[in-house]
Amino acid sequence: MTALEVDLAGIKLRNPTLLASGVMGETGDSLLRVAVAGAGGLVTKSIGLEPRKGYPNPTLVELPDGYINAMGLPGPGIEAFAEEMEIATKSGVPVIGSLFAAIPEDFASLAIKMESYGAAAIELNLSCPHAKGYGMEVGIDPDAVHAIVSSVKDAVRVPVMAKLTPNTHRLLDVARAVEAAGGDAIVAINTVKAMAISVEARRPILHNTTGGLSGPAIKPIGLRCVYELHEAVKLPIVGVGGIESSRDVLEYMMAGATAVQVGSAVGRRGLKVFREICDGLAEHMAANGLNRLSEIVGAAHVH
Amino acid sequence: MTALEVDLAGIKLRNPTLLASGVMGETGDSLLRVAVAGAGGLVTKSIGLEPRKGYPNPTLVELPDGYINAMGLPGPGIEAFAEEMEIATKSGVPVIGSLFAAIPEDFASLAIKMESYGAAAIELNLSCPHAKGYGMEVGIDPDAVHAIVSSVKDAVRVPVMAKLTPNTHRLLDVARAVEAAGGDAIVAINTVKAMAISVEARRPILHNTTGGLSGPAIKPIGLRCVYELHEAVKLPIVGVGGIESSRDVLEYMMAGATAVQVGSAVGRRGLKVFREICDGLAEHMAANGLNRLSEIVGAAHVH
Amino acid sequence: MFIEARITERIRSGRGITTLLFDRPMEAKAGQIVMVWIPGVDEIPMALSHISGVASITVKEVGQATKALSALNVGDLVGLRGPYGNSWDLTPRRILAVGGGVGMSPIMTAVEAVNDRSRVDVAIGARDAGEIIFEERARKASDDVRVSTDDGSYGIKGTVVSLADAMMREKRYDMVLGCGPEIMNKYLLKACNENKVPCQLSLERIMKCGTGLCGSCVIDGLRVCVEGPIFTGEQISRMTEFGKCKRDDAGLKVKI
Amino acid sequence: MFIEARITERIRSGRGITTLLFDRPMEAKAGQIVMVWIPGVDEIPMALSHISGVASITVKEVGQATKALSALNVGDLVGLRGPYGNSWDLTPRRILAVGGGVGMSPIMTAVEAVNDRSRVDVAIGARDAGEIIFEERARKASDDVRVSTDDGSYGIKGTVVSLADAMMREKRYDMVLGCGPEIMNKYLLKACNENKVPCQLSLERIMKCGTGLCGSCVIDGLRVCVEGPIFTGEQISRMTEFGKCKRDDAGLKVKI
Ligand SMILES: Cc1cc2nc3c(=O)[nH]c(=O)nc-3n(C[C@H](O)[C@H](O)[C@H](O)COP(=O)(O)OP(=O)(O)OC[C@H]3O[C@@H](n4cnc5c(N)ncnc54)[C@H](O)[C@@H]3O)c2cc1C
Ligand SMILES: Cc1cc2nc3c(=O)[nH]c(=O)nc-3n(C[C@H](O)[C@H](O)[C@H](O)COP(=O)(O)OP(=O)(O)OC[C@H]3O[C@@H](n4cnc5c(N)ncnc54)[C@H](O)[C@@H]3O)c2cc1C
Ligand SMILES: Cc1cc2nc3c(=O)[nH]c(=O)nc-3n(C[C@H](O)[C@H](O)[C@H](O)COP(=O)(O)O)c2cc1C
Ligand SMILES: Cc1cc2nc3c(=O)[nH]c(=O)nc-3n(C[C@H](O)[C@H](O)[C@H](O)COP(=O)(O)O)c2cc1C
Ligand code: FES
Ligand code: FES
Repeated sequence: MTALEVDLAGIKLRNPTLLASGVMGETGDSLLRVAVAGAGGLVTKSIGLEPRKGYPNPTLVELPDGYINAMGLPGPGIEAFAEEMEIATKSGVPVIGSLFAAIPEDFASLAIKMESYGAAAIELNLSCPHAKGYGMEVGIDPDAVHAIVSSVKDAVRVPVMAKLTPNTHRLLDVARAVEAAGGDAIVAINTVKAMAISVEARRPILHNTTGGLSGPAIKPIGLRCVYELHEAVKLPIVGVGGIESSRDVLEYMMAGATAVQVGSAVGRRGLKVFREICDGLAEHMAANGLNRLSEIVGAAHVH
Repeated sequence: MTALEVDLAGIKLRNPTLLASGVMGETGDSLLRVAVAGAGGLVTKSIGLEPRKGYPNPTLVELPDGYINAMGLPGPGIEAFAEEMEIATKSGVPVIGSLFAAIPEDFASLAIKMESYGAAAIELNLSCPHAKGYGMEVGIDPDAVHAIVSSVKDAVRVPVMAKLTPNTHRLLDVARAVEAAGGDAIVAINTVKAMAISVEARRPILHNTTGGLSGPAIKPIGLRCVYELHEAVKLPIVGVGGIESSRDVLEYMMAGATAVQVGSAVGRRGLKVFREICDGLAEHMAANGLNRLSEIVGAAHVH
Repeated sequence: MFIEARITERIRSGRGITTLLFDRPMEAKAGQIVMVWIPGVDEIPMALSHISGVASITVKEVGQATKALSALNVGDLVGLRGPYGNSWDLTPRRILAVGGGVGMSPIMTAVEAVNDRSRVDVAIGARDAGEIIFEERARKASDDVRVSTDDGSYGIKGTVVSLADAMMREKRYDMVLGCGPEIMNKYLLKACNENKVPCQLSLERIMKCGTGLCGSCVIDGLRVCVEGPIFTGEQISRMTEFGKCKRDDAGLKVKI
Repeated sequence: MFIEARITERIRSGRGITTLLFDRPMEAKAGQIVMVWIPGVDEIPMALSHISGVASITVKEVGQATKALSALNVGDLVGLRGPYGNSWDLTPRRILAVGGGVGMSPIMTAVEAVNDRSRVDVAIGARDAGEIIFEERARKASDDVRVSTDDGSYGIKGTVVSLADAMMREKRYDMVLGCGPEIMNKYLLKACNENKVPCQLSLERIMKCGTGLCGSCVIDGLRVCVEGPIFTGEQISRMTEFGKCKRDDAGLKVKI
């Protein structure tokens, strides 16, 4: 076991940095490039049953400390995605298939396909804040989440991770539902519902009016969610939200994350961010005499 | 009516910038200073029945794009606050009394006292994300909110405003409950639940572990809430969250705010922020041929 | 960063081709692009056609967004994000710059950035005389500017690739810069390979985020908005998708 | 901004008074303060006692937090926020700097910042010899350093205010700087008024946020963390609370 290796719900990762869903995750070739850049694992764009164009532009607003996006879950659909997975799985690092759907049955049939394409795990997007009928519209209801996780667990053998939304006061109830339904890990957080307005144009900038806030602006929110989740459930947690440096990763791991995902930083810092984070983690481990990263998971819980 | 004057639920404000609750609002003298600095109105620190020391330090974390605070609602209690209100009400601008309590009866008796001290309105803090038993713990439940607003409305004659939390998916249900209970305005948003961790110390920085994120980091979240509230209720809305410039105010007003509150910017920009905002608003009005600010309220709703 | 800009000048550059100048400058390098928001309509990628002093774009009308953009008047508002992407490498000594139609837009900023009339020659091509743009601007910045049209209505009759090919046979160049329809780029690359002149070509794909996140603009995994829009001949030669297929809005491959 | 710093040196400056040097410098001006986090214990305001090169604080043990801080060892961690507040105005020509006990900490940075031995005199006072600090440092930076103790165990017997008063009668000063317990500040202000010398005094109140938000540190509506910690004699003369009362953690007035 090399120093940075972590075990996430039975999946071996060479390092704890996964590519977050929705970022460079729509095509096999771009996923490959992220693996070459050093990511420990790859999460695909959230894939649905049918091809979807997503929302018309503008789909993204750039802010000093993050982005607001309302892509609208564009994607080629599960059938066409076979080809992309064939390429992505050549990367040698685990590819986690992210899925969106409205009902348990659709999640299950998507998951079966994803597993057959060679996905190392399934990530259920129960948290997109801007796609009507999908994402957080189902992910705020513990019962609905329980039904989805159960049916996907029945359908596949690979680990099933549920990606949760911070846009609710019921985060911990939802996480407990994932645990009760046999889910293997929690991913937190998806973006925070937000918007931007152009004063001169006197209108919202995003075509969809509202979207999801990501990047450094939401790191304190993601950290809080991971910290609270670590006390509420026993499942491993994947921390996401505003991670741009090894220090951010250490904060998330000390809050309780076993691994992390990096999204916006790919745009803000470039693909080199994976390698920079890993170098920083290795340095921190050496400086602090750590043998494995797992030693610090949850270390900030000091009651 | 001067150009910047606005009418908020019957309260005349010389300009739309109110001091947000919890900032320089614990003593009469400091409230006075904010009025001299140019604020259109003053909201007091949230006051409870008894004196409270608040949480031990650290109670605040400074971030590049905001703060996380967990003051723990310190304050002298409603009896001793009489003296501070006597001074604050000399300012010549409306003083809005912010209150926290756990049950409707306590809110009502606090409100009666506040009104007798000369408060121009009551603001109910239904949204503090870090005080056990208060704030958002009651403010996420439409029924509880309905009961509180009703009982305060029965108790006082001044306008009653409810300050809501973004830490829930039920924001609009809660706002509708305020409207149904006869509330006069909605204030949005209070801080977003968040935390910060020290990697070197391996522990949360705030004594209370979690706190509330404020400042520019949350502006896109506040804007979204105000925008959605404007479509959900007819009540006037007071926009709060990350406001630091006249442009921010214009965005909030176009989203649907009748007036705004400024909190963190008092620390980040200094007290001069009120005058700078007002100068910027006057300039925008001149450049765009606006006679009253009310013309732009909700202007970004362009379906 | 997102900025709101107003149009200060609107120039008819050619038939259906409009140059819009903005009220604010942009710190950009030759060849870089911006995302242009036309409020209420769309947001589309555009090369900057002026970078020093004022910023401008030059728009060819092809569909709804470009038509709406071209119809904007002085004083009207657009949103701008960027500049995004890489820029031309202008260090090689003798440069031949080749622009097809509105592809002259990022080519022109390169020619002006070289800032040495004798170091850069220009080949301008289009289907017909109406679509030839920036000839005057080019003549101010280069000693040797030649023009071709497919139908011979102006300049030499033939494609701009044949013109560039002839110039490469006639003179020695250390680098070719090219921008135009993908089919033009494809043949230009071939001509450069035959003449053993290295090249840089500016490519196009569907752009949504502009910042390297969404992946909609990839060619063989390379993002036009980050690793591009300008790619070297070697990079392009290794691409399996160039000249053959592109991705649609859903990320599905479609034939070019 | 919040930073994590480690202690590189720990100096016993006096009885129950410890100077802690940190592994990172701070861009600060003489008289400014920091919020010092002692993980697991508390976060408390401290004046910086060194600002050029390394940063340091000098802590007097009075309660739980200051005791825990004083007990930290080299290599131990603290969190630092700041610097906050205003700084001494050191433009007046002839300055008398007056420090009582650990109040010498921000006084010492002022004396060193003047950087002209002949322009600044120093009066150091404490209850007894054990609490006299920074005498050596002061002698390196000033031509005229005098010491007093209340019990006469070292230097002149008497309060530092009597000492300062004597110095003002003896020499002409354009400004007095003072820092010490509020009762000392009160009498120092009186002495300055009698001698018609303007003064600046560094004051203390309960600090929580340090950034001008919470209002816990106000004296008559002025925030010690923003408008202070240093106030002019004129400002202080207008205060109703100075020397009389302060606010507790709940914001209630308590007598001093
Ligand atoms: C890097 C880059 C630089 C460009 N520079 C210029 C320029 O300087 N001047 C200019 O006139 N045009 C430029 N374009 C092309 C321009 O963006 C398209 O013509 C425009 O988006 C078409 O929009 P429409 O609504 O008018 O047409 P539509 O009818 O919507 O589309 C026409 C064609 O344009 C392409 N297109 C549509 N939307 C997009 C999009 N979001 N991103 C990329 N392509 C799209 C598609 O291939 C489509 O088939 C550039 C494109 C890219 C990618
Ligand atoms: C602007 C400023 C600069 C200071 N500089 C120094 C310095 O350079 N060296 C030094 O030794 N001390 C300094 N102090 C005083 C120091 O902050 C207190 O001695 C310390 O906070 C006491 O904490 P404790 O837990 O040890 O004692 P406690 O037993 O908790 O308190 C003792 C007394 O200290 C005061 N105090 C407690 N907490 C705070 C707080 N958060 N903010 C302000 N006062 C508090 C109260 O008056 C209290 O009665 C400064 C204070 C201020 C306001
Ligand atoms: C452009 C963009 C597209 C995204 N698409 C998806 C998606 O399809 N599915 C999903 O679960 N999350 C999606 N996300 C959310 C990210 O995976 C991540 O949870 C969020 O951005 C926070 O992490 P970050 O701050 O590192 O970006 C998207 C984020 C961005 C910025
Ligand atoms: C230090 C601090 C203390 C606060 N105390 C209160 C409070 O007592 N009651 C309340 O309703 N809101 C309180 N708030 C929230 C603010 O009123 C405001 O809703 C929030 O900070 C967002 O606005 P801003 O970004 O302008 O700060 C506090 C905020 C801060 C930063
Ligand atoms: S447009 Fe290039 S990655 Fe999104
Ligand atoms: S400590 Fe000064 S305002 Fe908070």
